Amino acid sequence: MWDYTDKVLDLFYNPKNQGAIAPCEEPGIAVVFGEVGSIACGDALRLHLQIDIASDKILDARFQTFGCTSAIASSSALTELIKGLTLDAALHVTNKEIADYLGGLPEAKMHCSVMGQEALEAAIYKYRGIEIEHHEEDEGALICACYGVSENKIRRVAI
Amino acid sequence: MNIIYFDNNATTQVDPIVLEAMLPYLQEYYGNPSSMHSFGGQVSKAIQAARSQLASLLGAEDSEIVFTSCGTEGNNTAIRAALAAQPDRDRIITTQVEHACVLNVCKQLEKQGYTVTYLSVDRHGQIDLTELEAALTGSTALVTTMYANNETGVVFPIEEIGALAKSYGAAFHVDAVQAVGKLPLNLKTSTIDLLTLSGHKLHAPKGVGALYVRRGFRFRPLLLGGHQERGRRAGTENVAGIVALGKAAELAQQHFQSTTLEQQLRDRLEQGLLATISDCQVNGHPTQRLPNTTNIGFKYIEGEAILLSLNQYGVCASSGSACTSGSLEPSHVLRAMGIPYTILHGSIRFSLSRYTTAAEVDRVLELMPPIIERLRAISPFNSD
Amino acid sequence: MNIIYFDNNATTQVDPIVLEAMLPYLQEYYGNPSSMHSFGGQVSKAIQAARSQLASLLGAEDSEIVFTSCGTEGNNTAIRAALAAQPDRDRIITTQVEHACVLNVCKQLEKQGYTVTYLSVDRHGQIDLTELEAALTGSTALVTTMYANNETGVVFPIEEIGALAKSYGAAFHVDAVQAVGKLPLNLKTSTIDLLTLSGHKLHAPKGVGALYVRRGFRFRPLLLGGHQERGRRAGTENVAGIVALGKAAELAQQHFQSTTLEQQLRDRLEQGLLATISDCQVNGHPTQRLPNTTNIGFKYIEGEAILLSLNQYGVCASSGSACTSGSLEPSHVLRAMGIPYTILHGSIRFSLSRYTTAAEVDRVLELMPPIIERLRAISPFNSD
Ligand SMILES: Cc1ncc(COP(=O)(O)O)c(C=O)c1O
Ligand SMILES: Cc1ncc(COP(=O)(O)O)c(C=O)c1O
Ligand code: FES
Ligand code: FES
Repeated sequence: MWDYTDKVLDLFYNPKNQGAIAPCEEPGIAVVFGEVGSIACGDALRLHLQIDIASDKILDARFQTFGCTSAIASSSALTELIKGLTLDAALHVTNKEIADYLGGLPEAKMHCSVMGQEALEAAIYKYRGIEIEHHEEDEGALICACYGVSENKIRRVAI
Repeated sequence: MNIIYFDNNATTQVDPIVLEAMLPYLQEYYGNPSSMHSFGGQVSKAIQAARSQLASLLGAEDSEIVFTSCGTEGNNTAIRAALAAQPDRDRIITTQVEHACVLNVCKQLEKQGYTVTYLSVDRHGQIDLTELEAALTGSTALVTTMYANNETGVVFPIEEIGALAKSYGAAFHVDAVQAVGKLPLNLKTSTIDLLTLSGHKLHAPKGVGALYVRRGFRFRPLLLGGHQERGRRAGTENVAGIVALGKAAELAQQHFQSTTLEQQLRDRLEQGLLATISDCQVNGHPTQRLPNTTNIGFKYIEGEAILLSLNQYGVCASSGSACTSGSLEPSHVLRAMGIPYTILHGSIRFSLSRYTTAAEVDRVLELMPPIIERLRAISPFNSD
Repeated sequence: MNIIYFDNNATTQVDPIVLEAMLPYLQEYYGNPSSMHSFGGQVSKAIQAARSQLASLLGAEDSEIVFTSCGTEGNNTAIRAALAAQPDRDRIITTQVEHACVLNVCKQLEKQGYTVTYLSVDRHGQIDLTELEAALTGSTALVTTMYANNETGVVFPIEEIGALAKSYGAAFHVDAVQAVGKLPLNLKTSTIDLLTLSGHKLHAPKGVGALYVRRGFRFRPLLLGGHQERGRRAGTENVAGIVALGKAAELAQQHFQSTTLEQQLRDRLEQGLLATISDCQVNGHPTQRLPNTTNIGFKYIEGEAILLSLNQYGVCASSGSACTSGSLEPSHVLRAMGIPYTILHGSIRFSLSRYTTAAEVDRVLELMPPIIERLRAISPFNSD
């Protein structure tokens, strides 16, 4: 059985910021979402951001997650972490910070926090109109077949 | 918290009568059954009695029973014994939906030069006998299939499989770990050469199992050493475990009708879930299925999240098999059945036992809809 | 009849404290340790706790312990794992006095092309390190020896053996089934790569054992299947047995001084027999010996007859090892020691435990002289 911290379980049972953000007509406010994973992989995260255009700040963040306990808790943790940050600051949030916020994740589940970081990148890059570079999954065994995370990638992101 | 245990295909509760039977062998009767003195001799008699009890459940002869430490040891031993008995044959036929302890041995054997055919299953989890027949050749050493699948409960037509195997002179091994005690067996009139079972699936403790070896079958032990089990399995016997398995076999025979009750409760659970929750389906065969098992896939959500939600209320269920539950891969059984991805990841198994009550079923029927609803509300796919 | 149990090298009584510790895992805590739910998770924690208890007795790390079903499985697994780890080496060194579960594996390996050296022992049952050194070559894959002999209690100088093995890059496996709990071990500072033990020799029940695998040692499991024991031993765990072994290890550590008492009683028995019965001798080393074991040869008579006479009074002793006691061959251990035929057949082993009392020793001292006298009176050789 996975050894989940109380924080993981709490955010799984009572997730904060779950759901979508409705499109906003107000001037100066932008709503955007980023998505990673797919139903075929077994994990997917859609991260919604409401951004104050002038200050570049995240006013609100919400998530929709298809995935395991850690994936749901990580998504919720991410939204808590980035609310109020500027987009540049948010881009510096690492999956390790997400895991730390949760009081740690089982080793085999660390990749579940990577998804959050990637969805955030996807959302911000989309907002900024930047083409996302796809990391080459060169060497490294696939350890999470569900959405193609390689061991290398986990190391790269986690350390 | 009260536990509602719907995970009996993973392991079962030791029947209190079984515990009572084994206890003396953890207390005053601690002798070694191989010893010369009567203190050891009486222990040896207890093992013989357990052998008869188990043989009787299987319709086998006492001398055809070899006690082991678990189903995994039984399967590993049986497969290797069958190959050693026929060194001139180099092909194995099994199915894609076997337990890891058969599949991993087969994979290892492929590295050693054996050719292994993994029979496919249809969307109900059933194999196709014509595919089996096409795969059989004069160099097939062994056909090894389960009797009943641990994840879906799907039951294979073992005697038809065995008849085909025999017609090509191949040995026939059956992994009956999930079937013994739930389905009838009469090995006397069967095509089976080797059959594996495991105590902890039928209300005996973990750490004991047995291998049936048809009389006259050329057997080669996996564990070498002393003369225990007539030289077919060395190592000091798990005496208390063996006595327990014997008693559990006797009880299984007595309780045989209770499987009808189990099936009624299983059906009530299954139909209740299908009726109250949208977008879900049974993974498995509508009729060729163990009486105690239902595997249900819920669209748009993920199995672990369902399990952990149930866990909060003391309800034990599972996804995949227990011993691969640490892995992140979706079930190889459901993938082999071609279950669509939308459902694959959200499939969980409920497995009942003779201890299951209607009240427990109703409690789960009450808990599940809000759990599924909550998780679907979190999921991005629900509304798509 | 009151049993006087002097056959603790065959198997031991389960300590009541051990039984108490394991019972909950035969009752309410019946979950599968691999399950996702916390009902299974708590069982997994109990296994981890037992692992720590055993690791502590051995001076090992928790992750170095692999639970098995018995000493035989441990020895079979260790030997095959060591060979698989070094496919380019094809020589094995062992001794002539190993347990059947080492010797029979070696014999099988000879058929598969391995060259096995069986080191001889002197009349005290001790090996010669120069013979070992002469046998070692760059293609020695494995040196496997016991720590203490089950029949005579003779203790081998394992660290010297290990140092020599290492100097040739060979793996070193120790069958410590008879030693654990009786002799100190600190694997952290040892040359041992693999070490086997069996629960039922140290007051845990039959059906559980463990294999120590040094961290970093390239290991290959014998039983393939699920992910249990971190992929090093597949099969649902004998949970109650493992918990029992953990507790037994903890108790062994606590009772360690009691081996001195055992030795005093053993010496009293040994010296008493030598003093009151003519024409008998100790088979084994005068000092390099387990504290609990004495093997004594009585000229002109036959061991089974002695054992049966003792049995009449509820005294349990043995000749040879328990698991070969069905065979009619005289002990391979005593033959390797060159024990003369006049004594070989009349040798029996008394093995004590922490439960042995002075009164029991005295009772045996009282019973033995008339038994020996009566049998000698029947024997045709007595008068020679
Ligand atoms: C030295 C030695 N090795 C191995 C074994 C085998 O252990 P088990 O009977 O637990 O398989 C025994 C005892 O039977 C033994 O005395
Ligand atoms: C079909 C099947 N075969 C084999 C096994 C292995 O049995 P054990 O866990 O006793 O080794 C299991 C259960 O774990 C099973 O369900
Ligand atoms: S995201 Fe949790 S297992 Fe893949
Ligand atoms: S005469 Fe009885 S064993 Fe040989």
